[in-house]
Amino acid sequence: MDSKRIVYMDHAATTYVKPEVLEAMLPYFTEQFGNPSSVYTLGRKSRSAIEEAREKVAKAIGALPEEIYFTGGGSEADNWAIKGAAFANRAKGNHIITSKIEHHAILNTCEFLEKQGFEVTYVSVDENGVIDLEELKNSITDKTILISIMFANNEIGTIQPIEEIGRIAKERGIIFHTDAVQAIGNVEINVKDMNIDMLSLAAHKFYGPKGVGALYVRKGIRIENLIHGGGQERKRRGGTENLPGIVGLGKAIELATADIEGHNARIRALRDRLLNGILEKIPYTKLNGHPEKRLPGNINVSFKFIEGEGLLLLLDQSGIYGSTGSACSSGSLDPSHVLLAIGLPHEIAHGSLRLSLGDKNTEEDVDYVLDVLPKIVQRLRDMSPLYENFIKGGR
Amino acid sequence: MDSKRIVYMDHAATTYVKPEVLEAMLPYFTEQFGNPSSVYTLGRKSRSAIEEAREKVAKAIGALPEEIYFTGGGSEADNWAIKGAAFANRAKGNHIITSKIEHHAILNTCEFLEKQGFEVTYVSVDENGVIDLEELKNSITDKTILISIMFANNEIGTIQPIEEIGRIAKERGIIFHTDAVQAIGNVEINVKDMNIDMLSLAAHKFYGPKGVGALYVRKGIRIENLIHGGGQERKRRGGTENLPGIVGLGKAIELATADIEGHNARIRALRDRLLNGILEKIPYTKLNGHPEKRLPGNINVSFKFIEGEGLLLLLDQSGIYGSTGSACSSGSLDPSHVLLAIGLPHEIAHGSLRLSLGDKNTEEDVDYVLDVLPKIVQRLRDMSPLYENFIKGGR
Amino acid sequence: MYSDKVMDHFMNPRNVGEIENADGIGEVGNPKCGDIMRIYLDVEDNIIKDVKFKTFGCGAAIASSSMATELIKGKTLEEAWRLTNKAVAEALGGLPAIKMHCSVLAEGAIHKAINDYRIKHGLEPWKDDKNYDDDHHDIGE
Amino acid sequence: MYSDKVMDHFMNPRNVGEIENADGIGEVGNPKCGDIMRIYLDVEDNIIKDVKFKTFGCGAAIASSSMATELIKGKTLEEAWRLTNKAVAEALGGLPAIKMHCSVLAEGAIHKAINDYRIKHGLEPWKDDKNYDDDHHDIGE
Ligand SMILES: Cc1ncc(COP(=O)(O)O)c(C=O)c1O
Ligand SMILES: Cc1ncc(COP(=O)(O)O)c(C=O)c1O
Repeated sequence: MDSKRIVYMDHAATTYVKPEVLEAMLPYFTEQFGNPSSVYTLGRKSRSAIEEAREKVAKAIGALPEEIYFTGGGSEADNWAIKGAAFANRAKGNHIITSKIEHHAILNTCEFLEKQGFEVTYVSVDENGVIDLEELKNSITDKTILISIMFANNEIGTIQPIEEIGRIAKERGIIFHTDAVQAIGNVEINVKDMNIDMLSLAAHKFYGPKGVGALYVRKGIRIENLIHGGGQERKRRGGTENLPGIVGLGKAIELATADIEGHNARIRALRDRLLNGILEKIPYTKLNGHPEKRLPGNINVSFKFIEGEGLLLLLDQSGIYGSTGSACSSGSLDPSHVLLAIGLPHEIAHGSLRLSLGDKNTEEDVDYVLDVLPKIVQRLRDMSPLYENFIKGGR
Repeated sequence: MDSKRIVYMDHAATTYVKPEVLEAMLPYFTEQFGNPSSVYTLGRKSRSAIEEAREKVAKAIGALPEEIYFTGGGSEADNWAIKGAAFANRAKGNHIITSKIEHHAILNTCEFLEKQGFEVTYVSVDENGVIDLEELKNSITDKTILISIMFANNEIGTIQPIEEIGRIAKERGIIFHTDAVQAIGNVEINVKDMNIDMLSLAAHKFYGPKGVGALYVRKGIRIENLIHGGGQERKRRGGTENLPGIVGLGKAIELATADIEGHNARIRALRDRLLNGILEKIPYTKLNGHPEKRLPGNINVSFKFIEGEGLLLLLDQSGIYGSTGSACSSGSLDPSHVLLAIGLPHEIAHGSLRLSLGDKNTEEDVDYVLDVLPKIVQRLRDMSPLYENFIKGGR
Repeated sequence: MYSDKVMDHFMNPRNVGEIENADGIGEVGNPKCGDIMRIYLDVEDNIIKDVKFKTFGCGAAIASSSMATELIKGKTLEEAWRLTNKAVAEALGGLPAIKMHCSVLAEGAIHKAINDYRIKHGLEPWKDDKNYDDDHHDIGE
Repeated sequence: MYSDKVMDHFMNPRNVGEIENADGIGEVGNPKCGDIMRIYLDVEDNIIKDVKFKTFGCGAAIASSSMATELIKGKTLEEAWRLTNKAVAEALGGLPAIKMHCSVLAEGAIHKAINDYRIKHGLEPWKDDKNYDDDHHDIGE
C-alpha cells in the first residue's frame, strides 16, 4: 500500500451498514430471535418488529404496509416481479417491454422468460441513457402485460422519466414495474403519484444490510410466487423471515428518506467538485450518463486510451475504491451493456471509471482523488500503444 | 406472565444466533463490507470470507466447495433445486417424485410445477412417518427426472432412509434432492456416500442467522437458475452476496458439525427424560413420529381431547415456547399435512404439541415443563366437551 | 395476535362447566376443524338464569364462548337469540380475521341451545339460516 | 485474485516503453476486447539485446507483457520463439482462468515481433498456428 488513506467511492456497488442500523438489528440475532410465525410472546414480538419495518418501507415510497413484501435482496425482488407478473398473466398476453440498460437481474430474467415462450422488447436509450419514450409507446401491443423500466441506472446514474412511463402504462392498462434499487434515498418516490404497480429495492444500497430487499406490489395486482413455501408474507413469499435483516432495512430506509433533499445537496456538491476537477485535470475524458438527470453521487467517466481494470488496481493501491464497466474486470467478453447502449465504442467503454459517493465522503477525499487519479491515468496512458499512436498523430 | 422462567423448546422453528457466530459476522456489516465482486482490496477480502465459508459448508456435508451455492434461506434452496431441475430437464421428462410429508417449500413448488405441465407423485409414509420405499420404486417411470425426499421431518422428526433412496435414484439415473434443513448438525451427512445430488440447508436451524442458506449441487448436475442476475455464485445465483450472513452460516455449520455425536447424546438424554415424563404423567397421549429414527431434540405428542393453539398460549403464559400442528395456529383449515399423512384423525392432529430441544436447554427446563404441562393439559381437558363425553363413557 | 380482552377471557374463562339437567343444550362445530362448542342453559321465566360452556378449540374459541355466555346471562331468550357473532367479537375487542368463525360458533351454539329448550317445551324452534357445523370456515382476506 | 508476482509486475512493470527504429515490432489484440500488446525488439547477432512493450489492457495483460519481456531479454530468437503462454503464466505464479488469454497475447506479440524482424531481414517468417487477434478470448471454466 502506498497510502493509509482509504477513500470508498463505490456506494453504488454496496454500502457499509450504518451504526444505528446495526444497533437496531442486534437484539434480533440473539435475544428476540423468535420465529415471527409462532403464536407465543417471543414470536409475536418478532412479528411486530417486522410489521414496523413494513410500515417504514411503505411510508418511504408512499405505499400501504400491506403492499410491501420482504425478499432476500434486489435481485430476488426483480426476478419475482418479472416472472411473477409473467406467469400470472400468461392468459392475457406474453409480451414484456423493458430497456437495454436494465440490471442483469431484469435482463437475464427476461432471457429466461423468452425461453419459456414470452416475447421481450428491449427499448433503446439515447446518448445520455434516457429511455426512448416513443419507441416504448410504439412497442406496446395487445399482448403486452408488463413494462419494467429501472428508476435510475446503476452504472451511469441516469434517472428515467418514471412518471411519464407510469402514465403510459396506466393508460394502456399494463402493469408497470420499476427497479428502484439505486434510486431509494436519492430520489423522492411516491408509487401512487407515479402510477408504479411494482417496485424493487435492496437495503445494502442505502446503508442497510446485504441479503434483504423488498418488492412493493400494488393492491389488486396478482403475481405468481417466486419462492413457494410456508405462509409467510401473507402466503406470497415462503421462508422464515430474515428478522434482523428486515429490521435493518426498515431502519435504513427511514434514515435514507428522512431528508433526501439535504442529503442530495451535500453529495451533489462533493460530486460536482470531483467531476469538474476530473474533467479539468484529465484530458481526453468524457462524462457518461445524463449531465443533470443523474443520481447525486454518481460519476461515470471514460478515459481514452486506457483500460479500466488496471485503473482500479492502481487506485486500490492508493486506497481509492471505484468500479469500471470494462469487461476485463468482470470476466465477460464485452464491456458494460449500458455503456454500449449509450453508443460508446468498445475501447472507450473499456476505459470507464465509476465513482459513486456516499455519506462519509469528504472534501478531503475528493481532493485526494483529484491528486491521485490524474497521475494514474497518465501512467497507464504512458504504457498504452493507443496513446502512443494518438500522440504521434495517428490514431 | 405467571413466571420468570423462559424455556425455549422450538428450535425446529428457529434458533438464536450463537455468540461466536454473531461475533464472526460483525466485522462484515460495518468494516469489511466490500462487494465481493469488486477487484479492490476491500472486495477481495469479502471474496475470501465467502470462499472460506463455502469450504466449511462443503466440509460439513462431504462436498466440494465448488458444489456449494449460497441462497437466501432454506425455502429458496428448495425452490431452486426443484424448479431448477425441472426446467433444465424438461426435454428428458416431466415427472417428479416427492413425499406427502415434505415441507411446504417443496410441496407448494411441486404444485406450481403441476400448473406448468409437470406431473408429481407424492409417496406415502407409514404410521411412523417413514417413506414407503416400494411405492417410491414403483412410481418411477421413464419420465422421472427428480426424486426429492427430505432428510428429516420438521414436525415429527422422523429420519428417512436417505442412503437407500440415493441408491435407488442412482441406479435409475434420476437426480436425487434432499431437504436437509432439519438434519444438519443432528445427523452425519456425506453427500458422496449417500448419493445425494442436491441438498438444501438453512443457517437459522443450527444457531446461524436467518435469511441465509445453501444448496449443494453435485458437479455435473445442470439446473436452471432461480434468481437470474449478475455473475455471483459462478453465475448461478444472482444478487449481491449476503456477506455477514454467509460468514455466519460458515461459522455455524462448523460449530454444529464439530461433534454431532456428543451433541446428540446430550440432547437425546434430555429429550428422553422429557418425553418419558410426559407419557408417564399425561394419560391419553401418543408419540408421533418414529420412536428411534428421529431427530435427537424432537418430541411430537398428541394429547387427546384438546386443541393445540390453546395449549401453546397457556404454555406461553408459563414461559414455555413450543409449536403445534393444529390448523388453528396457522390459519389454514386442516391440521398439519404431516400428522394426517401418518394417519392421525383430524381431532388428534389438532391436539399435537412439538417441543424441540436445543443446546441451552437443561434438566431444570425439562423438570419445569414436566411440572407445568400436565396441569395445562388437564385444564384444557376440563373445558373440553370431548373429554366430558369420554369421561362419561361415551365415545 | 389477540387483544387483551381475548387473552383475559381465554386465560380466565367465565362460565366454564356444565349444568346438570340443563333446560337447553346446544353444540356446534366439528372435531375435524378443531373446534366444538357446547352451551348449557338454565332458563326460568324466559330468562337465562345460568349458562355454562365446554369448548374444544383455540384461544379465540374459548374466549368467544366465555364472552358470549357472559353476554346472554340474565337476558331473555329473545335477546339472547339476537346476539350476533359480530357483537361477540366486538365485545372481545376484535378477533383476527381468520378467527372470526369462532364468534360464529358461539352464536350458533346459543341458537341451538335455545331451540333445544324450545323443542323440549313443545315450542316451534326459531328459524336459523346458517349451518354452524359447516366444515368450511369463513376466512377473511 | 492476482498472485503477488502478477501484482508486482503490474505495479512495477519491467521494460515499458518503445525502441526507436526497433529491429522488430509485433502487435496483437483488439481494442474491442480491451487489450492490445505491442512489443519492440532490439536484436543483435540473433540475440534479443533489448525489448520494450506498450500494452492497453488489464492488470494481467500488463503483468504478462512485463514478465514475457523479462523472459526473452538476452535470449536467442529461437529461444524467444519457444516461450509459451503457459511459461509466462507459470513465471507469474499463475493467472486466473479468465485471464489466461493475456499470456497468450504475450506469446503472440513476441512471435509477431520476431517474424517482423525476419521479414525485414529477408528471412522466411516462422509459421504460427494461432490467430492472436481473435475476438474470442479463451475463457476457462
Ligand atoms: C424441512 C424444512 N424445509 C425447509 C424449510 C424452510 O427453510 P426457511 O424457513 O429457512 O426458508 C424449513 C424450515 O422452515 C424446514 O423445516
Ligand atoms: C439497478 C439494480 N438492480 C438490481 C440490483 C440487484 O440487487 P442485489 O444485488 O441486492 O440483488 C442492483 C445491485 O446490484 C442494482 O444496482
